[in-house]
Amino acid sequence: MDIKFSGVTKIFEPDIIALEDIYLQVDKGEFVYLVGETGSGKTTLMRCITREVVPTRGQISVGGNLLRKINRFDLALFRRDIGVVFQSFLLLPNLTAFENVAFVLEVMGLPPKEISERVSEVLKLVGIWRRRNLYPPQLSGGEQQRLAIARAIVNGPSLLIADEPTGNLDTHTADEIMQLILGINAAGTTVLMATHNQYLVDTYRHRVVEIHRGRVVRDEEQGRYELNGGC
Amino acid sequence: MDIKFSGVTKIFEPDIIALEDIYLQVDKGEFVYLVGETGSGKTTLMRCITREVVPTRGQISVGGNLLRKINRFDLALFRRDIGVVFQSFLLLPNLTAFENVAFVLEVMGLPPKEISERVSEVLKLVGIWRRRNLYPPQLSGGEQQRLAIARAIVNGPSLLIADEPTGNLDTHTADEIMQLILGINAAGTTVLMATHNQYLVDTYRHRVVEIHRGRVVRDEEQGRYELNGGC
Amino acid sequence: MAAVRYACRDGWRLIVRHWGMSLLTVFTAMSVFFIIGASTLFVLNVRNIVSSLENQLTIQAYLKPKADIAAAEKAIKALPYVKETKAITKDMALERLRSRIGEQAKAVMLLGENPLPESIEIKVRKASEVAETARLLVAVPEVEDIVYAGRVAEKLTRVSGFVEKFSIVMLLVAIAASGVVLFNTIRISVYSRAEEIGVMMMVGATSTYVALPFVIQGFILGLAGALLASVMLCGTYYAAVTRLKDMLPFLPFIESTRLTGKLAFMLVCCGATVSLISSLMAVEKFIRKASRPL
Amino acid sequence: MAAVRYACRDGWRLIVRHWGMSLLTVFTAMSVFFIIGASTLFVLNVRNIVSSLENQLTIQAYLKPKADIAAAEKAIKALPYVKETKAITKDMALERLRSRIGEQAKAVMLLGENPLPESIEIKVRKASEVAETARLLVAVPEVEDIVYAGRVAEKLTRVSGFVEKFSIVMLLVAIAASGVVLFNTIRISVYSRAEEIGVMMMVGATSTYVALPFVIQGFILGLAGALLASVMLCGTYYAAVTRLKDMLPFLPFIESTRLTGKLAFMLVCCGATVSLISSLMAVEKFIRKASRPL
Ligand SMILES: Nc1ncnc2c1ncn2[C@@H]1O[C@H](COP(=O)(O)OP(=O)(O)OP(=O)(O)O)[C@@H](O)[C@H]1O
Ligand SMILES: Nc1ncnc2c1ncn2[C@@H]1O[C@H](COP(=O)(O)OP(=O)(O)OP(=O)(O)O)[C@@H](O)[C@H]1O
Ligand SMILES: [Mg+2]
Ligand SMILES: [Mg+2]
Repeated sequence: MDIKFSGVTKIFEPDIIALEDIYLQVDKGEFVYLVGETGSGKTTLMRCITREVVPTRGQISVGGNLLRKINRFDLALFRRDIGVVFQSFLLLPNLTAFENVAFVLEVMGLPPKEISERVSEVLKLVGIWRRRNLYPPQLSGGEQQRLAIARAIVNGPSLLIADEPTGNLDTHTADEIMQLILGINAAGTTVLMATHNQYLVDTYRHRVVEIHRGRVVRDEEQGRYELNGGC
Repeated sequence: MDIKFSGVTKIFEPDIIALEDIYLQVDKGEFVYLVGETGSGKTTLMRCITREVVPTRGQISVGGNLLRKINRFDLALFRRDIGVVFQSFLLLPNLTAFENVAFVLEVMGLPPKEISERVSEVLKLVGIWRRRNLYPPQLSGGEQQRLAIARAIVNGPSLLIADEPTGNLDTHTADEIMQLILGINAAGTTVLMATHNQYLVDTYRHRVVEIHRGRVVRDEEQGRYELNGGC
Repeated sequence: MAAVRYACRDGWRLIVRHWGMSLLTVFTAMSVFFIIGASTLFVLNVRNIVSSLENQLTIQAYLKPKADIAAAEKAIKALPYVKETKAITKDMALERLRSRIGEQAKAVMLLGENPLPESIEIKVRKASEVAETARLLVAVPEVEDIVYAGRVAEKLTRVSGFVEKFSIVMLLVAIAASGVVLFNTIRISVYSRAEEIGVMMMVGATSTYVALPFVIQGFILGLAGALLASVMLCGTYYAAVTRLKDMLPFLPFIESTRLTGKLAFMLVCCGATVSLISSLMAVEKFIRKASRPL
Repeated sequence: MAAVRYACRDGWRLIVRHWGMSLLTVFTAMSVFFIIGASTLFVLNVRNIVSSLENQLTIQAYLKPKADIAAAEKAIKALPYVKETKAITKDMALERLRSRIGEQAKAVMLLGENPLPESIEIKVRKASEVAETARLLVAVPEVEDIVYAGRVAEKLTRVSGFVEKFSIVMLLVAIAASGVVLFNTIRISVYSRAEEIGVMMMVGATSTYVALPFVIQGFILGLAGALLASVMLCGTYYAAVTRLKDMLPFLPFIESTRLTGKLAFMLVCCGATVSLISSLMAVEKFIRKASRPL
């Protein structure tokens, strides 16, 4: 899915300008790093795409649909086609790891057998198959993060939004997960990844969009991590 | 405060061995990095120190007190002398940033004026003074993390436990926060910091304790980050 | 289809996982429905007793000397409201007087001929009909005078009427309270999961899919409460009636199983409806809140 | 000191932040306390009416011919249970007979001399004392015969006794329900903050410090409910009594402001106690859960 921001501004009441006049075009199948110092607006930008946040001004279209025009029911269907790794994971604490991932497929009405197969596969892929019967609060930080990633990719989304997906992972596991995401991207999924992980950005070079105080201040192909801010 | 683990084993029901036969001695005023792959047991070790988790076997003494022997009321007093940055922040969502930090001092019964002064100071120190009136869910990931750090250090604890305190920070801010923690350590506070941040560990060299599958597999002064696992 | 299956599973899971809270909810619903049921039975019994007391309302019509008692009875029977009549001859009247004033009634006999008049006892259906019937009786040629225990009977029925009205007010208050309590309970139960609802909708669940388990949870709890209340009510009612019948054999308590069966059925239906509606209302608010973007 | 100040602030904040839930809780508490108050008033009134009906219980003692009526009255007055006596002369008796059987009583007069006996009307305090008093009266030498409306009066008082008992049962059920409902509400309200409680204790708050705001919250809500219920109850009660007095002037309703004042006071105390206890119980469980290490 392609993403297009035209003049998007988001002001949180009363006067916090989280995004300011953002123009951004991400093509289908692209891989984009979103970097920027903390509080610069990366998460807010991503939440605009899932319509968790509606812009104060400007328009966003995703996969050709104007987000402003989408109705409540279609929004649910739309979200099924996007995988999101939330910065704070947002797992369901009353479901086991397995059930958390299965939930996404149950919502889509898949038959139990298929659900079980696909969930098992993806849990093994991210390496928490052994922990499948624990509840999120019983998992370590890194395990929760990997569970969140598993949930985001289980239904083969056309767009993957990953907000700081390696913040709780050791360097080795982070590398593995990065390979996984790159693989998904190679298979055609558009990926938007916000990260503070300098090593990953500098190692797996892709397009880098830098946000500074709510504005896009840098947008380069095969970019590096360094944060220049406004300069 | 000094910490002493003697033969600590923690088995989560039914058969997850999170910690196995840990012997560890941390002296007063020391700075210790806790490293290890995700799920190795770093958080569990820290939760033993705050008595959030009681070991299945073995003994822990902190500041000369055997944790097993401490009663409910003394535990509250004991915890006031420890600052903890939780991996998942554990902020109070119904209190503003300011109130979250002030809560720690209110619990101790400090006069409002002193509370207000000390909270203001520490919020400026971690750089979220401008966001003091927002509620945690309105803060960005990095801002929440800095708020958690502010809360941990506001009452000048004798022991600071920081679980992955830079996971949501950009490299520059992470560096600033690291300086802050080092400053606190220099002033005499014992610091135990679990981290996956290779850059920090390798730059600010201190004692490194590596955990692998619940066991201490490395313990060196001025260590580096690299994870060798059992080898 | 699959969605409904998952919803049932999740609804059941919500109940089991928070069994303490579930038990309390069921108990609360049970108390409220029990109060409703008990009030209803009380009202029905009061009504029954009142109507049986009303059955005992009689008017005494004294006939003119030498009047044809049979003809008079026939004329009176033809009047509206009159339910039953009973002719009382001179001898019967004397007998009654004797039982009322004791042996001194013999004095009356000294007259040689019995001076007491013949009379007809008339039963009507309702206290409100007594006065009207009396007016009509005056017009009957054979009747010389009428006497009826108007005041006492009216007093009695009015007391009962007051009790009945009061009970109906209590019943209405109980029903209103039941709705509020269930709504409240279910809403707070959803409340503690407001965040989860948000997460579910973020990963593509439709509002219906999210709401269904909560609605099913509320429905099951309310239904269970109503069922338990019905069982308890039938049990205690029969026990109470059996004892009361011994104590107050002259009071006509309702004993029909048809009635209690109907009441139990009504309670269960009422429980199902109230819990369904309150669950829906309770969860709807949070769905709307969770799906509102920032 | 400071802790109490903070607790009050936080308790109040809990209420304000979740005002919708707070309103519902207050409303629930109000309904329950209203039912309790209404049941109490109902019982008190029934009791009052019963005792006034019992006041009307009379025994008729017919005296022997030529007996000294004054001496008889004095002897009877000396008996236990007797509350009031009234001497009825021959003339008064005839007057009564006339009003009872109409003009035909004139026939009795044909005798020349009034054949009716003198009698004394005796009032006792309670229905249960009637039979015993009658037994004692037989022993009085001047008394020839006694007549009393035993059955009817007993019937009446027994119906009232039944109503009273039933209402007391309802009252007990309502009190139990109130405790459960408040406990439930407050517990679920704490429930949604179980995690917060854990966090607070992790940063060094004592259990008391954590519990206090919740207890204050519950206390304020319960108290508010009880206060509102008291106000509503007094209002509706006076309105109802004013109307009922018109309708049923012969029934002695309780109108004393002292009584309703006392009842309101009791309700508020009850509300405070119940809410305090249930808040404590509700929060205590979560404190224990939160402070239990893994
Ligand atoms: N609901 C909200 N109400 C008010 N302010 C908000 C809200 N959400 C975000 N903000 C503010 O908007 C700014 C941007 O937040 P955002 O979460 O997008 O930052 P970020 O780039 O993701 O930072 P990080 O790297 O720390 O996650 C922050 O300063 C934050 O405080
Ligand atoms: N309450 C619990 N019940 C069961 N298993 C648990 C519980 N808490 C932790 N574990 C398990 O114990 C192991 C160690 O967890 P811990 O959180 O200590 O890891 P960690 O070193 O902090 O990892 P990370 O770097 O990902 O935070 C994990 O595999 C986790 O699943
Ligand atoms: Mg962010
Ligand atoms: Mg951890």
